[in-house]
Amino acid sequence: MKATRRDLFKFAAGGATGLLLTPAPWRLVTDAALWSENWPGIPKPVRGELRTRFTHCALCPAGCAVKARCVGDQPISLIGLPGKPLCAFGLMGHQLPYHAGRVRQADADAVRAVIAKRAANETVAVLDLRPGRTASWTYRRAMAALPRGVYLAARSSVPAVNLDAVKIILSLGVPVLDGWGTPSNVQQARSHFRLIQAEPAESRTALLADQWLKIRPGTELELVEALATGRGGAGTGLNEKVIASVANELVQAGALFLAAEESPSVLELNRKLGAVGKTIVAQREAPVPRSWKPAPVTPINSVPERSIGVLLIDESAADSYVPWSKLEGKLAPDALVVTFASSQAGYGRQAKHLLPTAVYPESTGDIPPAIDSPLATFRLTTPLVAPPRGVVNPAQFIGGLAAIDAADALRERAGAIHAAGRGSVCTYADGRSIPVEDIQPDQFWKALNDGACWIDEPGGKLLPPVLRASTPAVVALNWEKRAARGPMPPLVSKLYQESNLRVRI
Amino acid sequence: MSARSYGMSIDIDKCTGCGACMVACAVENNVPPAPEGVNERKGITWIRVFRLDNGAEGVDRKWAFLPMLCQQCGENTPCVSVCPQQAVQLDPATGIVGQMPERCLGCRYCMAACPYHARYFNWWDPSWPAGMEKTLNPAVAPRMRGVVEKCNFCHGRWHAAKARAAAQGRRDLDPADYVPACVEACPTSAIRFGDLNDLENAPERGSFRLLEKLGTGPKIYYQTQRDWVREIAAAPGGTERAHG
Amino acid sequence: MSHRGTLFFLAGALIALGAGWAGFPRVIYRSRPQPVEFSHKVHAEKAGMKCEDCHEIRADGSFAGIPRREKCAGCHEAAMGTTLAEKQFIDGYVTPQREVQWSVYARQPENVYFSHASHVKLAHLECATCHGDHGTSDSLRPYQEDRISGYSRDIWRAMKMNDCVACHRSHGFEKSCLDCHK
Amino acid sequence: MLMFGLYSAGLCLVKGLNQTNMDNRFAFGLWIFLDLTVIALGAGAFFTGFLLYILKVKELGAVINSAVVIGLVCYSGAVAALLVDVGQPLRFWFTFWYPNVHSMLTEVTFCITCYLTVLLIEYVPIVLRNRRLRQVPSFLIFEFELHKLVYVLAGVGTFLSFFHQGSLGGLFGVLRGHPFAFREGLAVWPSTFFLFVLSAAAAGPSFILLTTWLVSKISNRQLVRPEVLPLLGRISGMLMIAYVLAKTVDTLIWINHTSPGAGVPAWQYYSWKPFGTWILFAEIVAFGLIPALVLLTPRLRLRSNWLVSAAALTCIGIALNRFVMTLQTLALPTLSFDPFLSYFPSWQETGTFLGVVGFGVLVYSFSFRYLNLFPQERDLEQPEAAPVREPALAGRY
Repeated sequence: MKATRRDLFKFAAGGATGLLLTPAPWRLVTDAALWSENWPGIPKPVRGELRTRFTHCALCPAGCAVKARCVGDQPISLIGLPGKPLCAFGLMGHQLPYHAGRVRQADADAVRAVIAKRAANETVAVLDLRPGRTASWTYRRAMAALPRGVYLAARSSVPAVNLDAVKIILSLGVPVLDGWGTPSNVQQARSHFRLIQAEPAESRTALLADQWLKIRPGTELELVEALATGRGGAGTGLNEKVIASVANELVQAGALFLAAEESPSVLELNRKLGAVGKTIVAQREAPVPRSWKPAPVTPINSVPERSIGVLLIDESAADSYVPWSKLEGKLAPDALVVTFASSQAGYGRQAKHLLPTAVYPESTGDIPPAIDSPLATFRLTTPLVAPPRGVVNPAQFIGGLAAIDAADALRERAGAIHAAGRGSVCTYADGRSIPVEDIQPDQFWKALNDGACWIDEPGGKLLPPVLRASTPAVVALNWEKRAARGPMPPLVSKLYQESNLRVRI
Repeated sequence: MSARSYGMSIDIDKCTGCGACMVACAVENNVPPAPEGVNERKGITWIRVFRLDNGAEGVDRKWAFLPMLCQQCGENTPCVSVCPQQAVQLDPATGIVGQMPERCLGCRYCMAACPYHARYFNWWDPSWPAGMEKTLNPAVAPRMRGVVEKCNFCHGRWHAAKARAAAQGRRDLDPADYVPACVEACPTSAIRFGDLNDLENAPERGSFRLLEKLGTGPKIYYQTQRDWVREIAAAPGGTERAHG
Repeated sequence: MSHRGTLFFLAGALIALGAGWAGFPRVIYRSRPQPVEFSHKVHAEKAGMKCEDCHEIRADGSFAGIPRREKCAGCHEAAMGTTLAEKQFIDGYVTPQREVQWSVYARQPENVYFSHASHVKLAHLECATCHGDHGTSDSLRPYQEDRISGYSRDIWRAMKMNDCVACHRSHGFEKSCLDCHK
Repeated sequence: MLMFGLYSAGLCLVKGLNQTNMDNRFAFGLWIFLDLTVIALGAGAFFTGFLLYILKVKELGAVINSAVVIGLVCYSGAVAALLVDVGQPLRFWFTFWYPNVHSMLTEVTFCITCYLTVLLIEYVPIVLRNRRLRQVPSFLIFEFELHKLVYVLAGVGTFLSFFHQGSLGGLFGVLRGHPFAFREGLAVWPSTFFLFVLSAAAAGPSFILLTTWLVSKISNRQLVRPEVLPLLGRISGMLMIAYVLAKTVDTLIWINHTSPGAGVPAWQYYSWKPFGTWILFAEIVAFGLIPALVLLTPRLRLRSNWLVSAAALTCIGIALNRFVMTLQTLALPTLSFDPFLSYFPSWQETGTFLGVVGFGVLVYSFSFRYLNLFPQERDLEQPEAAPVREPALAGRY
């Protein structure tokens, strides 16, 4: 006999009923829901033992102490020390290595060969965007060793500001409260200085300043002239009364500091108002080995036009930059420009070769004393994660050009500091501060690597800085400008994109 | 273990709008960076700093920054009662309003219910740049697409603190054991956190709460010496002053 | 006619029942053997070790879980016994310094926060309370994973949320989801 | 249209809801608004059933089948849209497994699912009247049995839909966080609960009236006896007037008491363009009172164009009310420093909904073609039905 269609229906019906009495359908429904908990694309955080490690933040010259919470060896979050907090960007530092726009590969050897060939009979110049590091010394030694080496620093003179003495600050567009100096210092000093911000844009510093002079773009220097001479200033868009009152305030204030991008007239006014030597003092550097023979710091303006054959730019740590227009003229027609950077955003556009560098917190190096620290300091950035293969260490690369082995430069300098026997070393793990003469050189070195800071002893009077008034306008990088010029940690989207908190200026 | 009622007191005058709290929060709680072209309306920021101004022009113009997070409403909490499947809970032991992503249906009714817009929906699959998932915090589970999430006072830290205490044989937590990421990160310590039942954490005189009149009993208290700030912050219903 | 109908109906029902009860569990779970043969029994009895000797709770209250290679190598740097399993382990992992890729039977979902510390140190639970006789088993059974949800079958045996809730409830510890979820 | 709908819905399901223009402020968008509207309009099904079977208003037998189909179409459509709307459709059953009894949404989900099944069962006899199926004896018996049930069903259906229509209103009435929507409760439900029931009941008949009229125009056949439509109109009118009164009272209480109690003077809501007070006026008077009066005036009611336009106004009025409750509620800022936002649906959203509409039209027109939606039609001995032209019907919503 043959099954009719109706029988099939019945069969199916029976099947359905039967199936309902088994776990299968219910389990499938449950599993589908569970699957939605970890369907593809949801990462699983790595579990492991939590450890704490210390280093210094290399994102800006403040070089804040960093306490890293790590799973195994991988940092998962950064935090400052008690009373010495990190800024928003420092808190994201550990994500910088994973920035999407990062350059990873380049044929360093080929570039080295080319440079070596040209270095024989052409002028080689190094542009250092964060002077005062041990790496900077390596550059200067290398340039001294090369037949025609020139060492250019973004800032020809690095003055320090004695915030304790400051009573009033007139800032010409300098992000005093947002990426300038050491956050904790500025925070503490803020209570006893008055801040007048002259800036066209509605920056955070402008918002938080005691007074905001909303001047027309590019009229900073006109304002300075007006303040100095008591005449003019109409171009700034401010009325005379305001300018006069500000000028008056500046004169009245016992100790003031005029923050601005380097320019002759600003320095002049600073001298005139008596800031120099009182609040603007000479930056002190940590001792260096006597054997190091550095090339002098050449102001960019005094470099002859079209003279540079090979220009090497170290962008790996940049606090400020020289506008390309200022550099272009100095280059020989067929000049070779090589930049050391982690992304194309900076000089990468103009350079012929871009050699990828490690980024914080992969990089090993030291941070020069912050602009608001009149005392010499020595702080290492010890890498928290291993840099990817194929990155170049600029100091060792450039040192290599002059047959200088810079691999141990940091340790040599630490040795020199220890030999000088001044100052003390503060270790972060236990918060203790030990005079240098009380510990052995290798202990000193170990302490520095495990997270410690060497600070010179306060003694000695603050010397007035050596100021050269002949450098081009160097642009200080506030966080907005940094975001535009270099890679930023992916999570800055929270600040710039997913909220109205910060706006790119 | 005594029942606690965790809350915050935020000094608006101390806030400099640096955004450290927002970043620290995202790092701690595995909030992914924004996908392409996301704006502030679809982004996820458990704590968000708003910029207020007094609406005046020229020299009289004044600004203030106001950190905004889940207000952890303690009385007839709007989001708890509306959730159709108990994915939102007011924990009686801690007073924390919890959100259970693995239970959430994604109906977004709770978001409509929240007067503070402190709840965020995962419009996208969570995604981090290649390699960055190594930096995720193991104490917090990444959320999947299509669910709602919000501030829970860094509950992962609460768990960790409990475990640490348990390892030492303690059932109860000391105040120092448990501090949310934003509080820890705030450079000016404008945000203070603690058990509102403890006297030292009792809100100061003159502190106010946002939209108090709604009767939702928020546990985030704000202080300011500036009258115009208080006036704006405390006033409900958008005023013409509000700018996008 | 109607007879035949019922016949067909029953046939369908029976087949479905069979498939659902017998066939389905085989299909839904993916089964894989553990990389190394390991006997808790031997370690517990011969070596007289206790659970916490290898599965320790760290000072910060987190649970170390399955010991890493170094820990095993502490004793098994060289062969202690004559078993093939040990030899394979030493040759395969200790000498070449490879980590063993164990599959964790009791691995809870990512959104669960389970503190061994509070259950062992405060509530004084025996390991066996949740892990059963695992500590005295002589061999490791193959690890079974749900093909769809990707979770271990053992969670479904003894460590479902309901099991946790039941116990918490009976001790009056049931406060909120966030007690155990993250 | 259906294809396009499926495509957009697919996008939303596969790529996630980032395909929509909804955001953290506009957690609800086009879909919820239209779901509410559609369900309100679908209410005709339960209310006609209620009148016919419980109150024994025999004349309505003429449209009951059509009403049921419309109800089915509206509800199934709404549910489909909802499944796309939620972020995790796979977890829909959590609501039944771990229900939160305090949530209006739970109530809605339960009632709607149950009522959908009821509608399906009510739909079966209509299907069974199909001539070809009638040849199967066992189906005939089944249908007969079912017929005894129909009163029960009507009762249950009425009960269920009464509740979820209400809960839908409750959805927003309970939003303490939005003083604009928040209403004090009678018993456990906010006033909007009852307002929604009433308005839905009022709009339902009007919508049936509209569709019947539309279908008869398109298929140019007389489907029901001439007195049926005015009757529907009258019912709708009476309910509408009741609704308008209730709504007015509620609004007054809200303006003078509820809203100020929450710290917001009511005028503030209407200080945001484009939502001026005109919207309140339109909702209550232009699209509430006026049509109600028209429907209640016998002379006007008997003129088909007056009747129809009044019915149309009623439906629009209800839609407007739902729009205000959903979207305006979310658009209005609650904190003083957050902005007034506006929202426009993305094509995926619109597409998905058009798909739902298309599905509805399809089901309805097929039922019309093959099933006997209007029993009186045959008594009015009309020629055999001509196949309905799809697009012509498409403009129904």
